[in-house]
Amino acid sequence: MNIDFSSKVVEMKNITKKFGDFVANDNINLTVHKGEVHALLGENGAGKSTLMNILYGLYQPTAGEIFINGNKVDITDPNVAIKKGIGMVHQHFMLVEPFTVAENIILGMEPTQGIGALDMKKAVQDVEEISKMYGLHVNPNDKIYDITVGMQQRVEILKALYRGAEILILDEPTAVLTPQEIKELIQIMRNLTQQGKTIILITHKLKEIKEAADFCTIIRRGKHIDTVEVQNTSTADLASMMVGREVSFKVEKEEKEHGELVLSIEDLVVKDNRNIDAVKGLSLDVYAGEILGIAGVDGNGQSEFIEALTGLRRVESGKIKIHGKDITNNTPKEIIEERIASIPEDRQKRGLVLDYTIAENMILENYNKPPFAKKGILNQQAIKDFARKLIEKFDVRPDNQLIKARSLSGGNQQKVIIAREVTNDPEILIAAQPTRGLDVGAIEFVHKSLVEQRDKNKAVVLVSLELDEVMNVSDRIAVIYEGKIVGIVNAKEADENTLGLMMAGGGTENEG
Amino acid sequence: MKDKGLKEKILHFILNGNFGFTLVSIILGLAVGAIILQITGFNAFEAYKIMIQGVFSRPNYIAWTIVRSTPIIITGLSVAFAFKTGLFNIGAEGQFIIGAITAAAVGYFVKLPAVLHIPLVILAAITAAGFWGAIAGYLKAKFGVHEVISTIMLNWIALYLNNYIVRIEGFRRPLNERSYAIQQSASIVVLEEWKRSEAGRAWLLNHEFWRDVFRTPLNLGIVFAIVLAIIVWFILNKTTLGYELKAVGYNKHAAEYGGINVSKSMLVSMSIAGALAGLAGALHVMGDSKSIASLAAMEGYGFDGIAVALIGGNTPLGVLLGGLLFGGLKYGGSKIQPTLGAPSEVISIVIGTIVFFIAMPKLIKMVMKLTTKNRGAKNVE
Amino acid sequence: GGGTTEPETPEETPEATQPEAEETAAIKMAMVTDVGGVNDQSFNQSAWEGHQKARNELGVEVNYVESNQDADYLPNLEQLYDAGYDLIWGIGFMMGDVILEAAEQNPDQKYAIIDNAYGDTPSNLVGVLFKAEEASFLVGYIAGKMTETGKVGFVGGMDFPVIHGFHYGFMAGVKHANPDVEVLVQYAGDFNDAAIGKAIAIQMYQSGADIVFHAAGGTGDGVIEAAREQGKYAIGVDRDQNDLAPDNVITSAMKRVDNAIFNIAEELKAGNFPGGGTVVYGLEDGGVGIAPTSDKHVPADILEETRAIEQQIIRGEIFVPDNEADYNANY
Amino acid sequence: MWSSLGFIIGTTLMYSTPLIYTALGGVISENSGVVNIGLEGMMTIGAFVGAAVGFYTGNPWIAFLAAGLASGFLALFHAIAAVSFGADQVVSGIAINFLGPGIALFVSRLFFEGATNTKPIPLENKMPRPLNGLFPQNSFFDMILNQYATVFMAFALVAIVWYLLYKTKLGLRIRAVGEHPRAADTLGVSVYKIRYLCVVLSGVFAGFGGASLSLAVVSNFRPTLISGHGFIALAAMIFGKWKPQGAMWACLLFGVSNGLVVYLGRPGAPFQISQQLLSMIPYVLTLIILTGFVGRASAPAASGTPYEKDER
Ligand SMILES: Nc1ncnc2c1ncn2[C@@H]1O[C@H](COP(=O)(O)OP(=O)(O)OP(=O)(O)O)[C@@H](O)[C@H]1O
Ligand SMILES: Nc1ncnc2c1ncn2[C@@H]1O[C@H](COP(=O)(O)OP(=O)(O)OP(=O)(O)O)[C@@H](O)[C@H]1O
Ligand SMILES: [Mg+2]
Ligand SMILES: [Mg+2]
Repeated sequence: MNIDFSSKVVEMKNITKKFGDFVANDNINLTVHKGEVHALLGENGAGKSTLMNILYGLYQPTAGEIFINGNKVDITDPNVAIKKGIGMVHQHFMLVEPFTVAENIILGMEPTQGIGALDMKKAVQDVEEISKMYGLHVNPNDKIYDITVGMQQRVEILKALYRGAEILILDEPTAVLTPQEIKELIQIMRNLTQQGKTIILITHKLKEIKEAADFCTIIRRGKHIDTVEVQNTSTADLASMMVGREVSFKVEKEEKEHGELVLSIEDLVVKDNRNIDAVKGLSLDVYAGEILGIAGVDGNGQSEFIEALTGLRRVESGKIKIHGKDITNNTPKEIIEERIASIPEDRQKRGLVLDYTIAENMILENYNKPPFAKKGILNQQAIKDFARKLIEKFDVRPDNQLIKARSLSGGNQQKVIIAREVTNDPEILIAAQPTRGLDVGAIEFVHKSLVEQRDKNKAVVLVSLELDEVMNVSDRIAVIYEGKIVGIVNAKEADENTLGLMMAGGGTENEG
Repeated sequence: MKDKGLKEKILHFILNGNFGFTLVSIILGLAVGAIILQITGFNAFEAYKIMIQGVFSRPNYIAWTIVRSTPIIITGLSVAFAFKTGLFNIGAEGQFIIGAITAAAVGYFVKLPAVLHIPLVILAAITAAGFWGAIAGYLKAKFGVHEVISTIMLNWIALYLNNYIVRIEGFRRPLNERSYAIQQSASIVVLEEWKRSEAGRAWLLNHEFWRDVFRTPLNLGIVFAIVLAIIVWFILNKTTLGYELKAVGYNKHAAEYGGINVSKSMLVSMSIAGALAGLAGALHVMGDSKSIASLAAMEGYGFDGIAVALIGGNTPLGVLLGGLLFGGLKYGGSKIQPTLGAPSEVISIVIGTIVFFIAMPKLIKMVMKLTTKNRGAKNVE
Repeated sequence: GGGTTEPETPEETPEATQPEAEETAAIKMAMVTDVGGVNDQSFNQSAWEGHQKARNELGVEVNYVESNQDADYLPNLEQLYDAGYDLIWGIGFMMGDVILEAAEQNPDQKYAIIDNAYGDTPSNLVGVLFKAEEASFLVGYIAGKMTETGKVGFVGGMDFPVIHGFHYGFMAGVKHANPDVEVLVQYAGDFNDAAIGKAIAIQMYQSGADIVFHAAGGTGDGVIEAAREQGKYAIGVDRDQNDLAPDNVITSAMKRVDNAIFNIAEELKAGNFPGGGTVVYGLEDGGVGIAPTSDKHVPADILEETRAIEQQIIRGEIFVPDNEADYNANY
Repeated sequence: MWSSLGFIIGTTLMYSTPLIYTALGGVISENSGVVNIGLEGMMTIGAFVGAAVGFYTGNPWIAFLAAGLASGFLALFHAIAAVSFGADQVVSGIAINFLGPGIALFVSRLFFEGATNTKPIPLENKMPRPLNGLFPQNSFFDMILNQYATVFMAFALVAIVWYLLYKTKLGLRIRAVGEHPRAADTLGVSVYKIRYLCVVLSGVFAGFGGASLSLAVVSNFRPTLISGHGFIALAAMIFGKWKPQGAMWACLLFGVSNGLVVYLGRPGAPFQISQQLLSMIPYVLTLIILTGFVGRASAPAASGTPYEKDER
């Protein structure tokens, strides 16, 4: 370890932050030493991001003091934080999509020549230099929308380092990464601490904390619960401190033989937004009563595949059949009629009309069917009753069907979608990244819902970038690589290493 | 105590509802107008007195205000409807013109009894203007053409089309730049024939109130406007169509995912918006102008409709009230020039200021908080 | 805007004096402008100048209301009716319908309209027409005489009958001066687009025209601008437009709306309101004419000839067409 | 042949110039994330102030600058609403469109004896024509190049705005603020300052656009001088995909079709089309070209959304 216990780089004392009447941070203390990786653990909405936004100057604390390297500081805005050597990688990336990597990194501290002319040559050189120095390889001239999420994260880290950050805050950095990328990130963090940097890491993933962090501060409902040394604390202890009760990690499911062939996909070819083939001859069979997990590194055609399957994207060639019936290039409506339900990967973009109420969102696919509508006239009462029932059944909070989906937390938004999709009683349920950004409690719920569907003899397709999730939940695992299924294995026989290899393109072509 | 609770509730409604913001905006707008008048040497108090009297003091003034408000209420509904479904209809101006052309033509060339003629004229006008609106919807859905550009272009095309059609021989009145007037059977002016008849004149001579009212082309347009407001409200809030259109407006990706045909929705939405604005034009012809004229410039019914929609917070009831306010300001405002010599442009400034403040609920909220706080402090003392 | 002083008005009436004396029973007169507004530097403004002259010289109480839309006309007329004026003017033929309607509804109220005539005029209404073609003929004659290139131009605002009077009167005047002169004619389709007026005029000058006459409102601003830029000649319309380009506007075909209004105010005061018919103003009564500033640019001999022609027209010795058919039949 | 071409090019330049200034205003405002529907109103103020100051001072440059300042001042109100108070930018822009003409006409009445038309500026006090007299009058090059200074400056401004947006530090920040204001904010770039600057600049440019009509195309202001030009410029900005050079091409397209209208309607043209139908050409042409437009235009991602720090 590189920790220098004699130097407290960050001390946050008695931080309280109120949003109106709501107390997001309630008298929190945090001490971080030079060279350590300090994890912040807590459920969704516990107040972790808020605390870090205060440290970075985005929010002002209602009460409390902050010391950096022993000096009391008043961090009025990010500029001050940057000057004090604090860098932050936000939960939602702060990258300008149409800009290049280099442009994003230098923004706000641009090298110039003459009066305000950008010196892009120097910018590129600088970026190349620091990227070499920290082993974070990027291509400075790539546009952000052309690079993978993992790459984007590197850009975020480089942004902080370019500003000379000594203290690096990473807010849920692994939520969107592949296992390989997570490994790389952990390695990067080690490199950084070796060079004397200090890292504050926010995450829900206990495994990562165990792997990467030295200390862990647990926050629950805005309150500081404890700060522990990670080595001496078990995952189960961390989990129960976080949620305040015991949680189970294993997905409970019974052995089950799958039923008849429901969905078959032959030689599917689909183009992406840039008109390049993203799915390149994908073939796959899915049976009733099974969860088929699709594992793969982000950007291997998963999104395009799902969109084609749900009618949102044109199929160039190949066939999609349900019970032998060809539904290739049917409209989304027709596909919904075939009782294919899907939990979209981007819940705010596809899954919800954020300005509609919970009730209105609950009927998104059935608004024109009885009992919700008759002859084009909506039946408000039926809609309300239906929504109230689902809210109760799926424990959506707050339990008011008339509030807008926009004001729900991410986890509750996801519950609304799942409630809607599952209640449609689908033949096939396609779940894309259904637990992204959720806390363990919520994840547990989602997984249970998927297994329930399988047990009702439905076909479930689970697409996830989290290998753990795929391995835990699925019955069979198909690995997608460069727009093709490169291998299918039974989940029981699968091991992380072989799957990881296949996901990286080193797979065998044998069918499982 | 109870009383206070109620008071607080009302205060809460005014402070937090859009209604309160709008009210404050209107007051601020009028205040700015007053300041400008006062600075430039006119008696603002007098000016507003004239305006208010000019709108309310006689039955025919009220009738005029209604007549002048009718078209902009309906174009306001058109704009508000499009707004609600995520589209910005700058094209109400052109759709109004198309509706007016069609109404003038069908009203003049077709000869039918009124019970058939009026519906036919209306149907023709909303079809034509709906089609005109649909062009923008189609271009957006099919080619991704921003509706702001396409409707601006279509406005001008409609204007020149109007001037072309007015001049067609057989339609144009000889030696004039107007079309022939529509047949009496297509008129929606209330009791038009009767009030011109001997008997009507005789009766009206003895009934001053009604004589006053019937001097104006008071027409059924306002009834249509109210019914349309209800229909728009109903479509938006009570029907699956409204559900679809609003879903597309709020989030077309989610709508598409939910099985809604996004392209079709845009088309439908723009058609309805177009039909509404076209109906405004038709009713204007049937109830007021009776014919169309060559246009040297845009008349502004569509642009005023945008302001009305915004003042009305894009809600049907709001648009109704906003249209009456706007119509009243314009009609009453035209009276300050002859009596006071004050430039009537001050009305544009007042309207602009109202809209400007309506854009800033945040500022209004701050202002209101400040004033209520002060009042609260005073109460304590 | 043009000043309110009109020193060289031809028909200064001798008895028009001491407004204070008549204060007891002042006559009231007001007008409704068309959408151009009272300061349009055109006939609305001229009409208002007529009112002002009536105020100054006859002690008439005057006022105006401006219209912004077609639909404003009727309520504006009503507003003046309510305010109790002896005579209400509608300025411009676009008001033809509504003023007739108002006159029928209010038989006790006197109305008058500029630029419009009716087949059957109610006795409380008078239509006032101008023989714009006569003034246009004169400026056409001047153009025909003064052109050095043998080409002149006419720019119309919109293709209207009212504009046709200017158009064919001008053409006839040019031909009368010199049958070999070619007249380029183009309509702008717009009364407000100065840029298009300028472009059209430039095109005419480029193709050899050296004098361009316009009857195009705001579009005409562009025509005069083109003349300034190109150092060529332009002819103004409605009022004396020499102030817009003193070196280039050689003359203007004036429509003396002010005189007409003043005349009718006089008659009204004298109790001779000419209701129930149409009054036509032409060269004879100073209702139309060429601009007083014409002598700045037009050589004295040509101006002399023009005066002679003016007399010929008044005497009916020269026929002046105001539409295509009449023009084709006679020229 | 040559003279026809020269005429069309010359007319195109005359017609496009006011639109180019104004469209550039739209470009700069929208690139910073603020929609500006108020261009029409800003242009009107510019046209009036240009003509009025030109008349009273006799100096076109002072007049031109004054027009920019006056419009910039009006734009400041849009900025206050849109930037500081999180206003709905469309609404506030519409307000500007009522305020601009209202104020212009009101003030005009105060300064021009109750008239809404200003008095004309003598030719020698108008914008200069730098190349005047260099070529024989109405020769090909004269028709193309003998233009007012405003024309040349418009094209220079296209280059300047392009350079500013894509080659400077400020431009990078402007675009960042327009695309992802929060990202810019977290890097210490002041979203508010940049947006204020851009909105006010857009007013200044729109004011130049108006003044380039009232100080060069003609030499006076009248209420109908700006009749839809601002909206056409807005359309051109969208058509040009929010880029300065794109907006310029769109304005030129509009100008050339207006040139064609005049050219095709000339006396002695081989075919006679109704003037009303001819007048539609620019608008119809724009629509047709838009449909054949490959690749959909996309606005700066944050355009139209107010930026609010979580607390204020
Ligand atoms: N800007 C805001 N104003 C008011 N309330 C907010 C705001 N942002 C979030 N909230 C409230 O905070 C709650 C949690 O929001 P948040 O987005 O932080 O969820 P979260 O804790 O990240 O949940 P998840 O992990 O499920 O996404 C929501 O119920 C919402 O009502
Ligand atoms: N801007 C805001 N306005 C009002 N409430 C807020 C705001 N931001 C956060 N909150 C509240 O503060 C709580 C803590 O939010 P925060 O984003 O810090 O949670 P978190 O621990 O980061 O959650 P997650 O793990 O989901 O990211 C939320 O539940 C929400 O209710
Ligand atoms: Mg969250
Ligand atoms: Mg968080």
